[in-house]
Amino acid sequence: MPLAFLLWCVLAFLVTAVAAIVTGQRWNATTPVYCITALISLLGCAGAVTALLTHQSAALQLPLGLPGIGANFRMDVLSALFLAIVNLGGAGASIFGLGYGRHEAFPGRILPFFCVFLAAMNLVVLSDDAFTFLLSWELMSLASWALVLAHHGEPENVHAGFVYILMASFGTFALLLAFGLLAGPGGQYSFEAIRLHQPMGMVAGLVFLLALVGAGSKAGLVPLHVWLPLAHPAAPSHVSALMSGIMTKVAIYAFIRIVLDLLGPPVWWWGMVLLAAGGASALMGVLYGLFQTDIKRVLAYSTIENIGIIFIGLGLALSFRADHFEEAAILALTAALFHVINHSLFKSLLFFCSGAVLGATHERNLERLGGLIHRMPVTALACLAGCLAISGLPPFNGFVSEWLTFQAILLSPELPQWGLKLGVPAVGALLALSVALAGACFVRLFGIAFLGRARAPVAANALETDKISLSVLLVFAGFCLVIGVVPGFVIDALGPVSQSLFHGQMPIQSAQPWLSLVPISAARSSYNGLTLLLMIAVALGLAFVAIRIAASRSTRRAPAWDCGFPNAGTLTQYTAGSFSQPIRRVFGTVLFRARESIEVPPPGDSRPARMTVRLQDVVWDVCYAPLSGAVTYLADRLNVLQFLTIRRYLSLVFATLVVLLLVVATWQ
Amino acid sequence: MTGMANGLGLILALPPVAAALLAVLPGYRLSASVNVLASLLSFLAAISLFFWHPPTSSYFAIDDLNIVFIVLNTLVGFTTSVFSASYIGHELESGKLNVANLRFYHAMFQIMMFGMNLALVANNIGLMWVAIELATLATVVMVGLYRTHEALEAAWKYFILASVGIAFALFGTILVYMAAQPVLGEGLQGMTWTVLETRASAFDPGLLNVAFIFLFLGYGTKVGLAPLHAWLPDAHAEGPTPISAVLSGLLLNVALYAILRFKMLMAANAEAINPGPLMVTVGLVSLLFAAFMLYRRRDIKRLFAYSSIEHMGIIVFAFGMGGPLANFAGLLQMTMHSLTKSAIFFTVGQITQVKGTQKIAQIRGLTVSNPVLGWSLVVGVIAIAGMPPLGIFMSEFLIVSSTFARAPLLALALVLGLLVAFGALVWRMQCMAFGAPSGRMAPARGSYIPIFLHLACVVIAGIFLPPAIVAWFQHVARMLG
Amino acid sequence: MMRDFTLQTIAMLAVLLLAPLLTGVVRKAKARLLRRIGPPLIQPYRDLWRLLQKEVVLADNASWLFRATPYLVFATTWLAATLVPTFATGLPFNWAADLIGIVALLALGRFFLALAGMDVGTSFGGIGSSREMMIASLAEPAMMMIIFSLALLAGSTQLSVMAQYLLSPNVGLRVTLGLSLIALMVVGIAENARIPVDNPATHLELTMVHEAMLLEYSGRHLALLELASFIKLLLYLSLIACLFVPWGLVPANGSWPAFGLGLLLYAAKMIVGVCILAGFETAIAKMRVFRVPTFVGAALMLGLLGALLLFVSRGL
Amino acid sequence: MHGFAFDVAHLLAGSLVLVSFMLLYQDRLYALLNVFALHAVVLSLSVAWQAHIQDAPHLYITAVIAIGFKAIIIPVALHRMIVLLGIHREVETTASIGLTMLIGLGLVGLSMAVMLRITPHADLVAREDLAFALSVLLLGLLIMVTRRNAVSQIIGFMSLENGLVLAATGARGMPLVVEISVAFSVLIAFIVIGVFLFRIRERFDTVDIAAMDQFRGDRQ
Repeated sequence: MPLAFLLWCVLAFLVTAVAAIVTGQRWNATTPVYCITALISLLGCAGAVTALLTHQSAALQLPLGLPGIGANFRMDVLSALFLAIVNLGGAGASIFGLGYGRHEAFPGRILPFFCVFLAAMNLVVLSDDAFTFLLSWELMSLASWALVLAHHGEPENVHAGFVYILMASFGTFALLLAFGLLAGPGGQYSFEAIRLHQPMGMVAGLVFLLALVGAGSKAGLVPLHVWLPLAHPAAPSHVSALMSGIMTKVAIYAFIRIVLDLLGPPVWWWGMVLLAAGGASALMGVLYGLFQTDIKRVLAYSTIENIGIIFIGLGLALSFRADHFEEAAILALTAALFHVINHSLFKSLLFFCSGAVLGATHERNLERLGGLIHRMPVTALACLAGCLAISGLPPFNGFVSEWLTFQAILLSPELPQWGLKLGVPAVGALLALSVALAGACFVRLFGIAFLGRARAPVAANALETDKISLSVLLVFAGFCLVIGVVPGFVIDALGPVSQSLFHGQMPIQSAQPWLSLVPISAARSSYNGLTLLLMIAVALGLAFVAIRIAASRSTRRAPAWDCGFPNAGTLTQYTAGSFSQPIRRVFGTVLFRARESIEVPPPGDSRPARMTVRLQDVVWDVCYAPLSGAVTYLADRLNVLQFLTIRRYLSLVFATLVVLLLVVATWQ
Repeated sequence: MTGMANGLGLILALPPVAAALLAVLPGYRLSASVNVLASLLSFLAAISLFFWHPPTSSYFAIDDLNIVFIVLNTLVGFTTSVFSASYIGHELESGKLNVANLRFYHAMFQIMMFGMNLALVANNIGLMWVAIELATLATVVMVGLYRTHEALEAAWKYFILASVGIAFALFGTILVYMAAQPVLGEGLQGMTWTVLETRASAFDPGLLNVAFIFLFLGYGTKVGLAPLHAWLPDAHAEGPTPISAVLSGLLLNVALYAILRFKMLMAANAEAINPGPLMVTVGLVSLLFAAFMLYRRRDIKRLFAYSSIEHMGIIVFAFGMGGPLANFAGLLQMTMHSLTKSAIFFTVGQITQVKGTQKIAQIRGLTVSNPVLGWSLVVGVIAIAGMPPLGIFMSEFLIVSSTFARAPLLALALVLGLLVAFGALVWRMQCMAFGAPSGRMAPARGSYIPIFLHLACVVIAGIFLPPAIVAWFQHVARMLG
Repeated sequence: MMRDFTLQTIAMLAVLLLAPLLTGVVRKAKARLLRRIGPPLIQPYRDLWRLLQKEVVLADNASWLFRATPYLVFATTWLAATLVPTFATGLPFNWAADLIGIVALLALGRFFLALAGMDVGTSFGGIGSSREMMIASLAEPAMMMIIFSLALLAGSTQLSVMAQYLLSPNVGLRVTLGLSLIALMVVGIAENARIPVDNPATHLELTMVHEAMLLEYSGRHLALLELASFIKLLLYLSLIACLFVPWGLVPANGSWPAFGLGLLLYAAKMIVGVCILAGFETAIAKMRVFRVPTFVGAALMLGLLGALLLFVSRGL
Repeated sequence: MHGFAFDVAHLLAGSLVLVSFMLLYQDRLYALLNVFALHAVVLSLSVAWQAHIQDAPHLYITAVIAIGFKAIIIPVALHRMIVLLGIHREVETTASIGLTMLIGLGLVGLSMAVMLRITPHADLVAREDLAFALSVLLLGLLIMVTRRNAVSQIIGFMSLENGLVLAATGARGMPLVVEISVAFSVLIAFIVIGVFLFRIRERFDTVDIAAMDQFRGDRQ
C-alpha cells in the first residue's frame, strides 16, 4: 500500500522538522537530520518506483482540511512518477547536505524548513482535492521562502525572498481562481467531483490560462520568471538544487494534473499558447544565462530554458491531442516527461557541483575562479558530465529527450490549423537555437570555472570537497550517463503515465533489437545510445592503439606557447564576460538592449581603460516596473487620507451618509 | 432553571463587580490577577452557555449566532487580561503610567468587557445600543490613557467620530421601532429581536431601508469600514497595546454582530432593499483602501490597525455575498482574525517594549535578537496575510473560490486587494524580522503563553476544524441566509 | 550479416584513408587556380606522419582534458563520418543514429575542442573557443532546419532512408531542396572553418577561429586534430553528395561489383565537390568575424524558410 | 382636534429646523450658545406637545430634561468654559455662510424627499416629525463639519442629539429606555468632552482642533 507508506514518510518529515526545531536550540543537529531525511526520501523513492512499475492506484481520505470534503490523497502512476523524482532529488540533496551542511553558520535556520519543504513537495503530488493541493502548494512556497532567507544577512537575499513570496502567492491566487471555476459555486473541491463535471468552452479556456499562469509562475516560465534567478541562488546550494531541479517539476506536475487530467479535451490554441511561452522561455532563459557571471545564477537561468523545452513538449502534446493524433501526442508527452526526469537529474548535479565549488572557494563569481580542474578533479569530472548532459550531447540523457522532442516536432505538419503550421517550425528553430546556445553557455561555465589558470587566490588554493558529496556527484553523473545509454527502459516506465492520461503508450522499447530507441518506426528514425557509446569507445581505442604503435611517445612540459608571447598574468585569460561578448553582439543588442561603453583615459593618464556593459531586462521593464510604479503612486496618493483633520473625516462620513440617502431616495 | 440562568447572570454580573472591586483595590499586581480571574470566570460562564441555554426574556436572549461571539469575546478577553498582566507592569516601571492610572485602567477594562458582553446577549435593540456605547466610551478613555499629545488627539478623534456613529445608530434604532410599531403596536415588543425577526416581513420596507443605512453607518463606524475608519488606526496606535488587541479582536466584532442582526432583519422583509450589494461595495472599498494604505506605514501598531480594516472589509464582503459557503467563510475569517490579530498585538506589544520604539524603521533582525518574538511575528504576519497552514487561508480560500464562480470581477478585485496587502505586510515583516539586528537587544519579559495559545488555535484550525464547530458555523451560516 | 560488417569496415577505412587525400586535392586545386604548382597530393599524409614522429610539448598547466580531447574529437568525427552513407546505404551502423545524432556527435567534438582551447588559459585559446561557439550557435540550428525540411520530405531522419527517397522518381525539383542545398553549403563552410568564415591556412592570430583553439597543440595530438578536420570536410561533402546527388548509392544488399562502381562514383563526386570548393575559396575573401553571424544567420533563415514552405505546402 | 394637533406639532418641529438654520448662521460663540438654548427650548416644547397629544406622561420628563439640561445647564457651562479658556470670540467658518445655508436647504429637501416619499403607510405626524428630525440631524452634522472651533462642534453635536430626541418622541409609545439612554449619552458626552477640553487646556493653548492636528501620528 504505497500511498499510506508515503503519507507516513511525509509525517516522518514533519516530525523531523519539529525535532530539529526543538533540538536546534541546544546542539547542531545537521548530521542526524540529513541522515534521517535521506533515509526517508530513499524509502519514499522506493515506494514510488514500485507503485509506478506495478501501476497501482489508491485513494485515501483523512478527516482533516476543508470540512465536508476532508483531506483527500491519491496515488496514481502520474503522481508516482513525480514522487519518485521528488524523493530521489530529496535523497540526493540530503546526502549532499551531510557534507555541504557542515560549514553552515546557522543550521537552525535551514534544517526544519528543509524537512518541511520535502514534506510539502510530497504532499502536493499526493493531494487529491483543491484545498489540500493549494495548502501543500503554499506550504512548499513558504518553506522554500524561509530557506531563501536562511542567509538573511545579505540585503539582496531579503529582496529575493520578498519577490519570490510575492510571485508565489500571485501564482497561488491564479490556481485558486482556476479551482474556483473547476469546483463551481457548489464548492465541489475534490478532484473526483471535478472530473465528473468538466467545464467546457470559454470556462475551460480560462481555467487553462489560469493554470498556466499559476504553475508557470512557479516553474519560471517567461515572463513570470523574474523571481527564479533571484531566489534559487540565494538559498544554500543543496536547497537550490531542490528548488531548481525538483520544485519546478512539482509545478509541471500541477500543470499536467490540472490541464491534462482535470480539464476536459484540449483546444488547439492551448497548444499554441504553450508553444509560444515555451519557446520564449527556452531562448530567453539560455541567453540570460550566457551573460551571467554568478555560477548559480547561470544555472537558475538555464532552469528557465529547460522548463521552456518541457513546455514545448507539453504544447505539442496538447495540439496533437486536440487534433486527435494520439500517437504523436503520446510521443510529445513522453518527450516532455523524459526531459522532466533528465532535468531533475542534471540540474541537481550541477547545483551540487556549484555547492562544492562554493564550499571550496566561497566564491560564486566566475571571474574569480579558474583552474579548478587541477584542485578538484572529481568535482570537475562530475560537472563535465552534467554540462554535457544539459547541453544535449550524446551519449548523455539530455540528448535523448531533446531528440524525442524534435521527432515530435517533425510530426506536426499533419496538424490542420495554420497557426500551428507556421508556429511549430518556428518553435523548432527556437528550440534548436537554444540547445546550441546552451552548449555555448556550459562551455563557458565549465571552461571559465574549471579550466585555465586561477584568477584569484581563493581558486588557486581550493581543496577538493569531502567524500560524501563527491559520491553524490558521481552517482548523479552516473544516472545521467546510464539513462542516456539505455533510454528504452525509462520510456517503458513512462508508458503507464501516458496510458493513464492519453489512453495509449509508445511501442515497447526494451524489446527493440540492440536496445535501440525507435519512437515510431525504424525507417523513420532511431537512436541507439549503447552502440554509439561502444563505437566511440572502439574508435578511441583504435586511435589510442594506433598512436601507441605509430607515434613517438615523448612528451615535454613547457610554458604555454601562446604565439610566442606567453603572459604570466592570469588576468590576460579570456574572462566570462569576454567569452560571451560575440554572442552578446549577435543577440543581446536586440533582446537586452545591451550597451557597451568604453572609456579610455587620455594619454599620460595612468588609469586603466574600462569597458562597461549594461544589460536591461526587457521583461522587467515592460511587465513589472509599471506595476510597482502604479502601486507606489496609489499608495502615495491615498496616504494623504492618514493626515486629514477630524473635521474632514467627519465630512467624509457626512458625504457617505448623504450619498446613501440619495440612493435610497431615488430607489424604486 | 436557576442553573440555567447562572451562566448568563455570571457573564453580566461578574465584570461590573470586578470593575467596582478593581476601582478600589490598591497595588497593580493584585488587581491584575483579579482582572485575570474575573475574565477567566466569565469565559467559563460563556462556555457553560453551550450546555444550558437560558430562557429568552424580552431583554436577554442566547441563540446560536451570539453564543459564538460571546465565547470568542470572553476567550480573547481572558487571554488579553493575561497578557496585560505581564505587560502593564513594564509600563509602570518605564513611568508611562502611575498606579492611579492602572487602577482606572483595570476597572475600565472590566467595564469594557461588560459593555461588549451585554451588547452580545441583549435581546433588545435599545439595550444593545446602550451597551455598545458603553463599551465605546470605555475604550475612548482607555485610548487616552497615556495623556500624550498623540494619545489625546487619537482619543478625541475617536470620541467625536464614535459619538456621531452613536447618533446614527440611535436614529436607525428609532426608525426600526417606527417601522415595527404599526405592526406590533406600541411598547417593548417593537424593540425585541426575537419578535422583530419573526414579524419583519410585515414592516414598512421604506423605513427599514433608511433605518439600515443609518445603522450600517453608525455601527460601521465602529467596525472601521472605509471611509468611516479614520479613528481606528490612531486609536490602535496610541492606546495601550492590550487595548489595541481588544479593539481589533473584539469591539469590531461586536459592532459587526449588530450589523449582521439588522441584515437578518432586512433579509426577513421581502420588499426591503437587499443590503448585500451595499456591504460588498463597502467591504471591497475598505479592503483595497487599507491594502494601499499599508505601504506607507511607519508605525508598527498602525500597520496592523490598517490590516484590521482590510480584514473587516473582507469579512463584510463575505457576509454581503451571502450564501452558506460565503457566510461560513465570513464567520471563520472573523474568528481567525480576532485570534490572529490579538496574538500579533501581543507580540507587537512586547516588541515595542523590548526595542523601546514603535517605528518600523528602528526594528530590525528580530529573529536574531529575540528569536521567539521574531518568529511569532513571522508566523502571525504569515497567518494574517492568509498563508497556509493557518486558519485565514481556509476562509480566504472559500471566499475567493466561491465568489469567482458567482461574480468573477468581484473576485478579481478581491484578489487584487489581497495581493497588494500581502506584499505590504510581508515586506514590512521581512524588514523587521530579518537582516542585521538593531536597537536594544534586551530580552522580552512578558509571557509568551497568550501568543502561543492563539497561534496554536489558528494553526490547528487551519488544518483541522473540529466537526462540532463546523456544524455550529454551518447552522449559523444558514441562519444568516 | 558478416558481409554487412565487412562493408561497414570498408566504408570506415575508406573515410579514414580518403580524407587527407581530399584535403590535398583542395590545396592542389587552389594552388593551380592561383597559377602555383602547389604541394603534391599526398602532402597531407606526409604532414600527419611528421607530426606523429614529433614529440609533444605540453603547456605546464595543461590538464588531462587537454590531452584527452584530440582522441575524443577524432573518435567522434570519424564515427560521424562512418554514419554518413558514402557509397552504400543501409549499413549496420547507419541505424545507430540518424542525421540529428550525427550533428550531435559533431557538437560533442566541438564541445571538447572549445574546452581544450580554454584549458591552458591563454588569450588566443579563449578567442578561438568563444568565436567557435558563437558560430556554432548559429550553424547548428541552421543544420537542424535543413534536417527538418529534408526529413519532412522523406518522412524520416535516417540518412539511408532519405537517400533512398530522394533517389525515387516522385521527388522532382522543389524550392525547398534548393534552399536547403544553399544552407547546407554555408553550414559546411562555417563548420569546416573555410574561407570566408575562417582561413585554415592563416597564421594571423586575430583572424583565427579554429586554428586558435589548436594553438597549444603539437605532435601526435595535433596530428589527430588535423586528421579530424580532414575527415570533417569529407563528411560534409559526402553528406551533400548523399542528399543532393544520391545517384550511385548502392543498397546494402547490392552485389560486389555494384559496390566497386559505387565507390568509384563516390570518389568522383568528392573530387568535383572539392574543386567547386576550391574555386569558391579562391573567388572570395575572408570576412570580418562580426560579419560571420549575418552570413551563417542567413543559412538559418533559408533553412527555416524551406521548412515553413514545406509545412504550408503540406496543408494544401 | 387632530388637525390642530398636527398643525402645532408641525409648527414646533418646523421651527426647530428654523432654529437649526439660525445656528448654522451664527458666527459668534456667545450668540451661538444663546441660539442653542433656544433650540433646546423649542425642542422641549415640541416634546411636551407630543406628550400631550400622545397622552404619554413619561415624555414630559424628557421635555424637562431637555429644557433643564440643554437649555440651561449646558449653555451656561459652555459659557463659563469659553471664559475659562479665554478663546477669542470669532467662530471662523470654513465655507461662506451663504454656501452653508444653501447646502442646509439642500439637506432639508433631501430629508423631506427621503421621509415623505418612501413612508406612505406610516402615521402622518410621525412622518412629519421624522422628516424634520432628519433635517435637524443633518444640519447639526453640517455645523460640525463647517466649524473649526471645538465648542461650536460640540454645539453642532448637541443639536444633532436634539434631532434624535425629536425623532424618538415622534415615535409613538417608544419605551422610556430610549430617552434615558439619550439623556445618559448626552450626559456622558458632556462629561467626557468637558474632561477632554480640560485636559486639552492642560496641554494645548487652544481647543482649536487644527492645533491638535499637528500632533497627528505617523508623520515622522
